[in-house]
Amino acid sequence: MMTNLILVLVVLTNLKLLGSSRLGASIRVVAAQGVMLGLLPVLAHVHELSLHLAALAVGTVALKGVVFPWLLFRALREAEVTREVEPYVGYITSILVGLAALAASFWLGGRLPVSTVEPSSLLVPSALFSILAGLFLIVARKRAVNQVLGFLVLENGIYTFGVGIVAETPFLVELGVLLDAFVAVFVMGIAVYHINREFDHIEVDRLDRLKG
Amino acid sequence: MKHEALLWLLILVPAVTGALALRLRSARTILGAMCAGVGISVALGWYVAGKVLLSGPVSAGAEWLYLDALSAYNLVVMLLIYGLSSAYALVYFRAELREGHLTLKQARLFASLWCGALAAMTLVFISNNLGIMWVGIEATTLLTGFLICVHVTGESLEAMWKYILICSVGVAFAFMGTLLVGASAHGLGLSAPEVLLWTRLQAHAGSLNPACLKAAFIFLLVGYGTKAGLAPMHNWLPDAHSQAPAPVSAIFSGFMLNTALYCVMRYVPIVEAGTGNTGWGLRLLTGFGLISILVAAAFILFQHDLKRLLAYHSVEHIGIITLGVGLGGLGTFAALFHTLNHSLCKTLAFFAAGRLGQMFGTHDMRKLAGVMRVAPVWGMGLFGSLLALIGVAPFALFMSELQILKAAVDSRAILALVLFLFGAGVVFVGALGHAIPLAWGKTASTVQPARAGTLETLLVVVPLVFLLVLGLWMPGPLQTALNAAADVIRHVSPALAGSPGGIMP
Amino acid sequence: MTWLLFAMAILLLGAMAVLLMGRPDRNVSWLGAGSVVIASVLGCVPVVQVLSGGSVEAVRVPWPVPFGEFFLELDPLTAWFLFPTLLLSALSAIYGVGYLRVWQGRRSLGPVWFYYCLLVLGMMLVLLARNAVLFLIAWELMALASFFLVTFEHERESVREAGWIYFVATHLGTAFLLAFFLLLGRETGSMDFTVWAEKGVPTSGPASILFLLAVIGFGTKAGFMPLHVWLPEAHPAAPSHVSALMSGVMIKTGIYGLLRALTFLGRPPLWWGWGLIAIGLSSGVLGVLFALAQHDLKRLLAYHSVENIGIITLGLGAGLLGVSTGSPVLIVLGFGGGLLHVVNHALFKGLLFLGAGSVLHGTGTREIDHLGGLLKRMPWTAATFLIGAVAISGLPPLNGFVSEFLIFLGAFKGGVSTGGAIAVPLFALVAGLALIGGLAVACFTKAFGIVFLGEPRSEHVSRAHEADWTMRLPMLLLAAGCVLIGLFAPVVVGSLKTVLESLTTLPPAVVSGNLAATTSPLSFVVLGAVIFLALLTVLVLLRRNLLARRRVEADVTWGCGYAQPTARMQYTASSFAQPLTDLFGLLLGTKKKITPPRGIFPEEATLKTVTPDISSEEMYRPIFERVNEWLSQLRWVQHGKVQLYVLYIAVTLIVLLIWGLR
Amino acid sequence: MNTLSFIPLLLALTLSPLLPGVINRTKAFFAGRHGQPLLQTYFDLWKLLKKGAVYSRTTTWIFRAGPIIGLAAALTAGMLMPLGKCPALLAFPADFLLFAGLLGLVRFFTVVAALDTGSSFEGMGASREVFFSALTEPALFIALATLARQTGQLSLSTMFGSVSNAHWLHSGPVLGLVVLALMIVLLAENSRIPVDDPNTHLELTMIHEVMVLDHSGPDFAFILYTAALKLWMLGALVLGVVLPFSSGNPWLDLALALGGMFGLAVVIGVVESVMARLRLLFVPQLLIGAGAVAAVALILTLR
Repeated sequence: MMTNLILVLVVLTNLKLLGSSRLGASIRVVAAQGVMLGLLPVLAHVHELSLHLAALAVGTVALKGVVFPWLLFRALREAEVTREVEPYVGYITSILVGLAALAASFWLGGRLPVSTVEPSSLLVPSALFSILAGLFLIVARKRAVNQVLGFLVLENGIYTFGVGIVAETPFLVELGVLLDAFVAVFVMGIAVYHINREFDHIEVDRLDRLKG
Repeated sequence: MKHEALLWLLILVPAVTGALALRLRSARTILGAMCAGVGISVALGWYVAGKVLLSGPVSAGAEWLYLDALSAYNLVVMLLIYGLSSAYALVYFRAELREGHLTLKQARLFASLWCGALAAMTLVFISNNLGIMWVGIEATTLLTGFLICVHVTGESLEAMWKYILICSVGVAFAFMGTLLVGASAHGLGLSAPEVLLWTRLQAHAGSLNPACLKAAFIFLLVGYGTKAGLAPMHNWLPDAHSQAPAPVSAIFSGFMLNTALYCVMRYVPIVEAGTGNTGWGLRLLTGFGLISILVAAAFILFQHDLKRLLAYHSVEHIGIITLGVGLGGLGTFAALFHTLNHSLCKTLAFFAAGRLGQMFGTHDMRKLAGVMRVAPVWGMGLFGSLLALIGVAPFALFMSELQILKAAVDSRAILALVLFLFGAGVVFVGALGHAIPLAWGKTASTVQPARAGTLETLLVVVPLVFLLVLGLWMPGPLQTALNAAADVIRHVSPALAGSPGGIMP
Repeated sequence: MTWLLFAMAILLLGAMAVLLMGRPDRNVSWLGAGSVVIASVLGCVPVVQVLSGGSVEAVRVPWPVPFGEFFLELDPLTAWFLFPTLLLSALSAIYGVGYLRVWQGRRSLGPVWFYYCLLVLGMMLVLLARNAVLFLIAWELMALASFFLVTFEHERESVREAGWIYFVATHLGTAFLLAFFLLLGRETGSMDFTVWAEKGVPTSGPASILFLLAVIGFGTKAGFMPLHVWLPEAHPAAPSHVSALMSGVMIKTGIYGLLRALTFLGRPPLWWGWGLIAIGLSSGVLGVLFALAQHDLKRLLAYHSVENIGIITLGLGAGLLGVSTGSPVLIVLGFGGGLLHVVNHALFKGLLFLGAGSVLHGTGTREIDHLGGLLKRMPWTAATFLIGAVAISGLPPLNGFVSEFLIFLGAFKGGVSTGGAIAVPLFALVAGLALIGGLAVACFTKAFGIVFLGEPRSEHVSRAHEADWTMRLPMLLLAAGCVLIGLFAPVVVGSLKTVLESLTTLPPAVVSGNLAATTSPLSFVVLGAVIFLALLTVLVLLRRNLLARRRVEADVTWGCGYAQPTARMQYTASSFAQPLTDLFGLLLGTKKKITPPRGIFPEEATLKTVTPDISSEEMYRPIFERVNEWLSQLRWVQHGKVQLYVLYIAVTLIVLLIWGLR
Repeated sequence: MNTLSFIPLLLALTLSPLLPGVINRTKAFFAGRHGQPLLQTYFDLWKLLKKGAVYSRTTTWIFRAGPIIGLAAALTAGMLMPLGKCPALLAFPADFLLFAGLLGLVRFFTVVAALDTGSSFEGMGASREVFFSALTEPALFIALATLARQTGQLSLSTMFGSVSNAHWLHSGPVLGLVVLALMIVLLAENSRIPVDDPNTHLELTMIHEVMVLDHSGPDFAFILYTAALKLWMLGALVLGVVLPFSSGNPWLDLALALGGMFGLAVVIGVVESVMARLRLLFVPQLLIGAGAVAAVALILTLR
């Protein structure tokens, strides 16, 4: 029950991301999404709540809800930008695409016979949808920050899938994954910082000196 | 017990060296320490791998660490490349130190990341848990990211950004695939620590959920394929290779790509068995291989930047290796052989490209000409490796490609044969057209000839001789090793097991 | 066989030695040439043994390479090709000592001799190998070594270009051979020539595809007409002694390979013979026509190699027709003529290239129109070149006539008796060969006449000097060879017996019978030749007596009343060939640049003609350009926008997912 | 070989210089002149053999060797050519190949000797010589191939021996075409009208004559004799096809052949009188035409 609620919220947040041009807002949305997903495993296995699940939840919330936003906001401050410059795909169109992607992910989810721990017809589709939405953000936006966000959403999608399906994923693996996600964002943050200092802009589409 | 310790050491030694590097005071000592650390792990790794290749797999840490023929073989090659590249790094950076291009900070950064990357790659090879294997790959990506911009410039930053972003996305897919594999094992009653263990999965491969497995393999192939530089996911590769310092490029195309490809190979037997040995996954591999060869051919034809040219050669050869694995049977054997040949040859090429680039101050082949006269040793290295790369006999690459072709013909994959020959032909035409002026063209008067030291000469001669010898004579041990490694990929399914790939009866 | 192994070992050692020795170049040359000569002498022992009916045990050593085996065998066919190879290798090596002396000090000669030894080694291995992998390695070794020899003067842009064309051509040819061997391997489940020869390909199998693959693959090396583009580039670029070796024997490995391949492919359908004859005609006629249009001496000779390969192919084609119709006459005379022409061409083309080399060496130019009157300055070169020229024109009493006689005779014998399907191609062969002969005379009267006779056309000639003995000796020996084969034709043809027996499946009696039917007219030919020489001496004496007691004056050439004839007024190569090149202008596409004389007292008038190769202009260039365009379409893929890179990945993923889960 | 087979050679050696005389007389007759004596060629030869020689400083031994080699080759070729039904001294399968080869040798050395002088005129003549002969060669061979196919024989002597009325009756047109082709070959090879005009003295139009401008004395005698022999032999070639019938008596056949030979000379004379020399541009067409004619004949026999 709770799971489905969260999943629906995840879907909605994704659509919101597709529609919003203000980077600050997007970062907050992603943060919120992170927190919800952090809670997901706990809610998914309320009955056999174990230490490692709890730890995992805490870690996730801390990272996705606190650290990442902080990193990104710092990047924003460095670059003194607040909004996305005119993107490749307009916001209305983006949302429409998003809906199409949602449909697609439901279709795919249907074809994908995975038996979830906590049976929920929404789980796989919403996970896939997050992945697609993340990809879309990366492809359709120009600000580097937006691409980091897209990457995070993608991560979230996979994470959803992970906690929802393979409850028995070894703790070590989870930890490694979290760590990697963290480092990834960290690295990207630094990259954004460098890029901004080198080019005094963070518009990725202007990074096209290397071609051919 | 002894092996356990060794396996742990394999990761610890480079990690510690990396940490140590951050403490040291002078660039030279740092580089020295780095080489020492790498040297030790090479020795360790070869020892363990040798044991494995002679007397079967070893595992440690409740089976989380596992080394079988396939991983051992890859480990050996990887360490060989790493050793060579570290030695070369000395040569390369000594020149930069002379011109004061390398600050202490940069040296520390480089050394620590270099060792860290080694640790991460080793982790990939020795971990039995597919999740940890993935962690290793991701770690490699992130650590090497900074290696690209040891010298921070606009281009190097751009390259790094593309590299990080694209590879992260790709590798994220790979994780999705890993999860799906785990999901496909659902209901087999594997306990939490076991579910992602390769050995376990492989034991139950027959009874995994096919649909799930297919989806998983697609995610894995696209994901790891991105890291391995298979077209059309290869676009980050030329940028990263051309911007990174030569030793890093050497490692990149010398073995990081193969590491990612190794992960795919790991899944091949599971997927094949899971999908009823219909060759479903193999067809995918063949397709990607051919596309990569053709795309690379197109870009090699029109390339002007030497390092980008080499990068596209990597795409081509990764494609060839993938094709080989996809053809199965003898092809697998040949693909693994080709891995060794290509890595050796490509590292040599990048060594030469790096040094010559330092001498000429450019990698633009319209200016970089007549290297045979300017620097005979490195010139020979570059020309030789280029000839080898385009498949001129009697270099070893000709041999492995010949066997892959044979595999294609024997499995009646005539289309593959034709496309491969066409692609290779285009590559030959294009690359030779670049190589001849490179070797003998008219040199700008500003460039002054440079003598090559003993170490440099060794770095050129050793790989070349190695390639020549392997082209004319395959030692028995190598052959058994290759067969053992290949059997890991193909033994599961009779459909895969083609001709043994040994000496003709 | 031990002899041959010794020979190869010596070559290998020699190669290593010259590479390590470095300076002084003089000794390097002698070391390299010496090892080649010794190797050749050693190698000739078993060759002669086999050709005279003996046999030599094969060598089978396991070779730890997948599907490889170090399997060498010396059967008569191999021996027949090996003989000219060794001979010419040795002679060209001796020549090279003198020829390369110019570069001493300017350039380390070690590498040249290193690759020279490797080239000889490679050719020997190609001819001896009985295992596909070994053959391919040897084949590539040969290509690689010759590539480095062709690019010897790599300072020159044109040479680098030539090297590129050569290596690309030969490598693309190899690609077809790879397909050929691998397909054969699949059909028979072995990579062993002997197995292939025994099993052969079931006629149901892809025999015809294999035949085509072999023709293209080996034809590229041999220089069949549309595939010949590399010859006119590579031969002029290479040092002359190397050109001699490449044109004399290396391209014959292509013929050898084709013959070898035919022994694997079982009973040929009729159209194979037609195909070979068609190829032979086009190569022969077009080859000699293009040669006629050249005024670069070595380029001219290169095109003549194409022509002679054409003649050889005509022989093979006739033989093949014989095989498919079971007519021993055609088999024996066709293959026999072709094989004999292989040797003859090796002799006189080697000789001519060496001669051209001495001219280049002495005058520093290959441009025929800048030469003239060289006979006075280099009498030896001129005399030997003349012999070569007469021989290659297929005139009695020299060797060129003998092999063409065989082919002609075969065609006539076959054509007189058989039905149209066989007779038509055979008579086409006759007509074509006749035309080739006539044009060859035109071409070599031009080459010899303009280069060596008349008055010098430029100051290049004034520097000219006769080559030293290291360069003269090989030419003399080769010239002697041309004469001897001409005079001992029946013996030589008789020695084809063993070869033909091993090549074809005919019973010895049949072979020898048909050969006898050939040697008897040949003995008449020889008789004629002897009479001719006798008459010649008689007439010489007669003339001497007649002139002895009379006044013999020297004066200027009769200019039809014109008092001051100058050297510039002489006919040039271009003007000499002009009528023919005009007549066949459609095929040749000669480009003229003319500034006609103007006014009453014209200041200057010039004519410049270039004859680019038709197939490289009309065929390969377009193909390459098309492929270029087509592939360059792909380049937008790498436009530098990271978003789109990610898009590719996403699309790939989604498409595959939909495909995989559908 | 019986004594008889020496006869054709002897006749060729002795009577060949008579042919030009006959031709000239015929032309003179048509022109209404008295004309030069029949034996003019003999006189010329005799005179030249007695003369000294003048050589150009440009020339070398090639120039001196040319005529000798030419004559030697021509004489050897003479041994291969039968006369009518009377077989040649040397008769063996495909002897015509040697015959053609020897004529080629004559040509080769005439040409290089001409080039040796470095004179532009002789160069021009040489160029044309090789040009035309390259075109006549195929015609000659196709014609011979047709004959071989018709008679099933491979030696000139046997070919001519077996050409019979039957052949002419059975496949007259074929033989007719062959004769035509051979006739053109003869005219071209001996540089007669319509291909070349032996007694013009405008160098620019000449082919054979211009090549030998510089030769003098015995050399020139050799050349004249060679030319006469060539004419005789090619005449015999045509004759062999034209004369189908053989009376049993060889001597009669010989007489007949001789008559035929001089008849042929007369015909040539007539042709030269009634025709004009073709413009050089049209000569190739004529020669290729000859080849075509022969080819038609061949195709007719093959069908």
